[in-house]
Amino acid sequence: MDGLRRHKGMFLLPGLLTLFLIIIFPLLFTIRVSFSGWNVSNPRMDFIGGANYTAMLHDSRFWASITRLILLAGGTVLIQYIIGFGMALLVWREVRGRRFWRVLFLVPMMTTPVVMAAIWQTIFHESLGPVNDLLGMVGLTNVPWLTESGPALVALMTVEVWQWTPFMFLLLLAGLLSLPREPFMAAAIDGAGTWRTFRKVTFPLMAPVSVAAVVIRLIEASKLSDSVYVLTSGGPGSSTETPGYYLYIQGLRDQQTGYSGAMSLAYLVLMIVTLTVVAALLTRAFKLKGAS
Amino acid sequence: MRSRPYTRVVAVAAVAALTATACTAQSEAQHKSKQKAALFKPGSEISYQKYGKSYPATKVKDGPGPCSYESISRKDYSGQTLKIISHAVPVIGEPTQLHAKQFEEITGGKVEVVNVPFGELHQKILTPLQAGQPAYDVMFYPSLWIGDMAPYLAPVPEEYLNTPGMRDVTQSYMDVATWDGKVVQYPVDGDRHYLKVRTDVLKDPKWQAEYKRATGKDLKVPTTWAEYQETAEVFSGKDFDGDGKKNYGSAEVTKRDDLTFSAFISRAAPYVKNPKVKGGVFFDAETMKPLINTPGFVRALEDMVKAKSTWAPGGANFGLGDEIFSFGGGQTLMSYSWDDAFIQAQQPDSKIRNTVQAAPLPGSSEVYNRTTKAWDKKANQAAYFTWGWTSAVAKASSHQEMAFDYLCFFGNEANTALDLTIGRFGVNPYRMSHFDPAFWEKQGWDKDVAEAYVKTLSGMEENPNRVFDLRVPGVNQYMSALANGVAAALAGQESPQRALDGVAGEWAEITDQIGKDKVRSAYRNVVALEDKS
Amino acid sequence: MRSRLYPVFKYTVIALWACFVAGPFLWAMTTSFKNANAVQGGATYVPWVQYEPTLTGWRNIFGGAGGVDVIDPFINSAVVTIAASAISLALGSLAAYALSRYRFRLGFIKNSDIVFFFVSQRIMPPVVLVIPFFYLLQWGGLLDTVPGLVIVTVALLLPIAVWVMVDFFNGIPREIDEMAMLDGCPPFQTFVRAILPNSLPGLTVAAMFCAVFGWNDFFFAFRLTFTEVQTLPQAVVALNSSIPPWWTLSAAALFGVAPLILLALWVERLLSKGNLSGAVR
Amino acid sequence: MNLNATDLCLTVDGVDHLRNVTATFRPGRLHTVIGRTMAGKTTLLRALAGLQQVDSGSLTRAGEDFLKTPVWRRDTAMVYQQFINYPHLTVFANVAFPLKRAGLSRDEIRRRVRHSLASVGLTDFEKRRPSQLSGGQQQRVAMARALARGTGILLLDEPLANLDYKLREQLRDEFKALFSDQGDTIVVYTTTEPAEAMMLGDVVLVMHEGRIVQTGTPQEVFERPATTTVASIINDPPMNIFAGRLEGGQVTVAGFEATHISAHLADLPDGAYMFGLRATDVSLAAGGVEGEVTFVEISGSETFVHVAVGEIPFVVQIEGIHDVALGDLVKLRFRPDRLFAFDEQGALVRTPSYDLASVEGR
Repeated sequence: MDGLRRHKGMFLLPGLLTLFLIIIFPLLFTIRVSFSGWNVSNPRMDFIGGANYTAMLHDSRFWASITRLILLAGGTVLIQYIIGFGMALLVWREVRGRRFWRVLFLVPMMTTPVVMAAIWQTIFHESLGPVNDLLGMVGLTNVPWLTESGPALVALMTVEVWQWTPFMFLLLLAGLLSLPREPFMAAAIDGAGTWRTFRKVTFPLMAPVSVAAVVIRLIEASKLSDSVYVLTSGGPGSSTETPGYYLYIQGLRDQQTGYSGAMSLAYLVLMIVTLTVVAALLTRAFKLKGAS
Repeated sequence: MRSRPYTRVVAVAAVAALTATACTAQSEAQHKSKQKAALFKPGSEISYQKYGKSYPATKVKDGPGPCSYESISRKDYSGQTLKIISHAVPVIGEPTQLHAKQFEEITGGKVEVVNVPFGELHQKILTPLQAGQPAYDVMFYPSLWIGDMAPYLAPVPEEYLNTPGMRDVTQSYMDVATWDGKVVQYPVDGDRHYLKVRTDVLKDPKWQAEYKRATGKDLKVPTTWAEYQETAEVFSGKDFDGDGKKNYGSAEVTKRDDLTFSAFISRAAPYVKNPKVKGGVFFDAETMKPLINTPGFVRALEDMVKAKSTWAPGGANFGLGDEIFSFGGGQTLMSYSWDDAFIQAQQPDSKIRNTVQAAPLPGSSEVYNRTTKAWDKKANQAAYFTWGWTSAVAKASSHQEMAFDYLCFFGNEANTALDLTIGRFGVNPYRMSHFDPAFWEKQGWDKDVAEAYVKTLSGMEENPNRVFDLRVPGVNQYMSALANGVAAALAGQESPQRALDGVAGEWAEITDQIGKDKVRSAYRNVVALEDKS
Repeated sequence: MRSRLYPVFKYTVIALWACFVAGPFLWAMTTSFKNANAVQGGATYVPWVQYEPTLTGWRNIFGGAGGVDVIDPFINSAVVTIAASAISLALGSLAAYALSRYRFRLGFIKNSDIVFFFVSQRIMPPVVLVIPFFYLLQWGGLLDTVPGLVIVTVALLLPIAVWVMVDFFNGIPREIDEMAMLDGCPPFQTFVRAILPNSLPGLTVAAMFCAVFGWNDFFFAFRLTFTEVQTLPQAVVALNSSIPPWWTLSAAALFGVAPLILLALWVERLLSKGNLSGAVR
Repeated sequence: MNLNATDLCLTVDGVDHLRNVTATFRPGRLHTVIGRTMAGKTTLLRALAGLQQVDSGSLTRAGEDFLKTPVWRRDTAMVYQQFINYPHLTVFANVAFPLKRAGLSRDEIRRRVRHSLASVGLTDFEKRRPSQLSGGQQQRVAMARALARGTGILLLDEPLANLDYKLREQLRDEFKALFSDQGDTIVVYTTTEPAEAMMLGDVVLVMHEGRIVQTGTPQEVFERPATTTVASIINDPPMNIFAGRLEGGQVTVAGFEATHISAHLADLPDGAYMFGLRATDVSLAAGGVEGEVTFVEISGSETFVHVAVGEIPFVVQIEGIHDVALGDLVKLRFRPDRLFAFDEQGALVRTPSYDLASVEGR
């Protein structure tokens, strides 16, 4: 196809340029604004040098939120992957009501995160919600879901797992359904059991899908903020703040545009580097697993 | 869905920008009303019933004056569109929509309303104003934002200031609406924090005896925060309403990014507002040194941390709505915040109707004196005029007549009378005529409940020791910093003193960032109101 | 090999997960028929038995005075989602096709870097973009308009479309392109006549992701519109007041989810027919 | 309207795919390109089609610079090894696809498609999708599509390689008939199978490591393989090649002492040579050179016995099925009159006089 150089631009450029044009202004704007003292009462593009960046280095809330995000995103994505893969395997073959389960398991990802978070807030409501009520019925005490940092993190992760496991489920189920049959027959002839078949055949074959699904989920999970916003407002104290939510507080609610610009850029660079490294590591890890 | 000719939009934007800078050009760009026949006879009976079953059957008489149904229905606004931003439904958002619908019906104009959650309202209003984008004609927002909004607001014209309804607004709420000597906000709501208690428990001999046993004191409505704490502790964890579920002592707004800062100021007011000391509560109005970490505020925060033990499950993450559900649903003995919870508890279908009582916020047995740096050992009471909802018209609006007519219609005597009775509307007494127990009795309130309510509210108007919100530019930043500090202390991450020291540091930074003189001149206006008495 | 308990185990796990997935919907369903009193008394589940159901919540979302009208926002959401998804799919599949079939090299930039450029747009926290977008759209006079919102939404969806379609096109043998060209199709016709018709499963998955992310975008729609273009999530969030009417909120949430459940049905059908093979890799 | 390739060169990542390929393809002729896997056959076809750019060289047709002609205007049809059809179209639409692009009338399209499908025996399959057909049927659809257009150039890239043996033979026979109808079309057909190349080709081009090493009629190539490489490529099983010496009309093969006398080699000068002997010209006998059986293949009615004589591997093709076991010691008998002689560089020096009938009979 190398003979068609003249045409390749025709395909790529409309999309690339569109995205570039839409994105370039915000990016330049953010870079420029990060060197300004633009805030709510002084919305001007003045120049204050690197003051915002210096302030950011000393902003322990920001750095704490990044550490927290790594745990939250890593943890939820791992849980989503395990459950998503498990469910995909269970409804992959030979199960009654297969179509019903599949549709049901897809639905949460179709819902609006902010809206569902509001519903979850009522579910975790410590005195009026059903979770504590049901726990009470089986004789357990009230859990301070949204008022203590441990349970609040669990609540957040629950919401994230609920919302996005279907995404994993979809990608992994589609992956499973497109697997060739031959290796399974071979494994069956070899007399491999369920677990061995999974470990030696299914899992290695699913490695590419798995890497893609995990990476894309990590990207999305890194923006985690809607559910924080609605459920805990980052509380108690600042113990459930994520960078996304902290940026929102600084940049939009308090309109510290300049400062949030600096943080955004730092965050963006950090995320791109982290995710690239993670993606590379995952690819290698899965390849090794697949080869063994 | 309409697609606009963009050139026109740009042109309109340019015109708007011009009008914003050159006020002389303003009158030419303004759209005016035409006259038509009235749709109402003077003094007609007004009721919301036709808008649905969720409205009470109450009927009131249309009042006189230019804002009445009768007068407004003479105006013809057909072909004009008014754009309004308001708070989320129902608090203030629902009356905004309801009156918009009525206004459309009687003037033929079109009114578009968007409703926005509290946390988003500030930037959603301010961003277009700052960008010179004529997004909204009318804005409903918390009155304490006046410092940020004032530069973009159209002063209320003389003819609206002279309506009977406006003249009846209490002095405090006119003060709150005034900036640099001009009335720039249109009062539609009067707000203050006060105490709510369950009288069925307080008057129950069994509980009185129990309280006596526990504390050796008589059970009564607490008048100091120390008593409040004592009472709350005794009743927390007991099933005082006999429904088989545990009850708790106190419900407070504690969710960090909700309205926690107001709850905290309520608790601090009697400790920090010394009638003998003038010149500012939050700052020293001369030096602009933050006072937020002075012993009075620290004491209040210590109280609040102590109070945690008396909160219902989840009480440390209560937004205003949770507080209202908790008290209004009968879960807690006491609560303090805006009228909403009280009115909610007094709704016709409420389980605790007429078993609640309003009382002034608790006071203190001593008050800090920042000039002598010592506690003055004397009982102190301070009225905290917490921010309430207000409304304003954008200077850049080209529909100012329609906008002010809408607001004057919104707040006409008939509408206000009906709105006051609907708890979820969040419209609370702000005119002298609202302080009439007879009106509330007509709504089915018991006489003593109505009287205590009116006395509590009007008493605040008479209290000379008053605290107002920090109505300066950047108020959200200050309050956000304060809420962070309070939340950190409540979560046990920091001691109250350390937390407030941190807040003081942030406040100083914020002041520097915004400009000391700008903040000072704004804060002096607030201090003038407080010290006037 | 498999123990007799395996089916019991299997259906137990499936049922447990199903309960978890369906729980919030069931809760929202029952809450949507409550009123303030039914909510304030603590958690209840069964109408008539535990509380007296009312239709207030549902009435409120269909023009009842105590709520917000969801019909106009629904239409707005649909228009923006469909337009933005269509544009993203068109531009995205063109670009993805180029990245799958041709080799690009510009200095150190290779195909994989261009793909990464697209995907990396999803790493950007929305907060970074929204303020500049405000000024960008203001400059173009596009604030509070459908085209403005569509442009912004395209920026969100295009990366997804490219990501899904690159993988999908990689799974279609190049020989099909070559054959089409030999059969007399210039490159663009080749794409339209030979490749696109074979990409329906991929397009479906991409369309689904676009629709889901477009339909559920609250952040940008909220901040870049004033009154004219209210989308459904905005309408629902407008109910998140300081006194949240749980019942109306629940009804609105269920209403907003409904059209996307149809989408889930459609996707499942494609899945069952095995048409998604190679759609996601 | 010849298609002339001159000095086509292509190197990708340090590997030479085409090295100075020069060839003339003539209308109405069927050119078979034979070579081992990776010899550059497919690359050559793709270069002719325009699907592969070359580094240097020229390609012209009727004075036109073909390298500058885009693929879609090259008037070329191609059939792939992997049964490529449009998966989304029915058999009918598949065949009609290029015709529609060419702008033919609907009636004409229908006529041609029907004709073409009939010629490959798929008349009743019009409405099926390719995925509902067997491999052989799918390849017939691809053939029908390529033929229906009546292009000036028809390229077939090992079209039978992925089919089973039976089908391959059947289709090969059908192709012979189909191609004979093609009038002025230039047909280029690549294969690894000598029999296919011999049977179908008007012209045989032998490729090795990116080069065309010999061009000629099947008979020429078969009888006079220019090099040892060609000799091994165009014979199946490959010709046995071994080094030896010729002294006074006597052949001495290194590794084992054996002396043969062969008349047709008698006048060659003495020296070191490479010798070639087809597998059919070696047989198992009671006496002769002894070797050890390393491998036995039974193919249809023939048996291939691989025998190692010292270090030298031999393949022996014998009629019928023979019971030879691995590790058996057998004795080989060579037919000295069938020896090919090549010089030490592998270039052909002398061929045996061959009876052509025995070639075609295979």
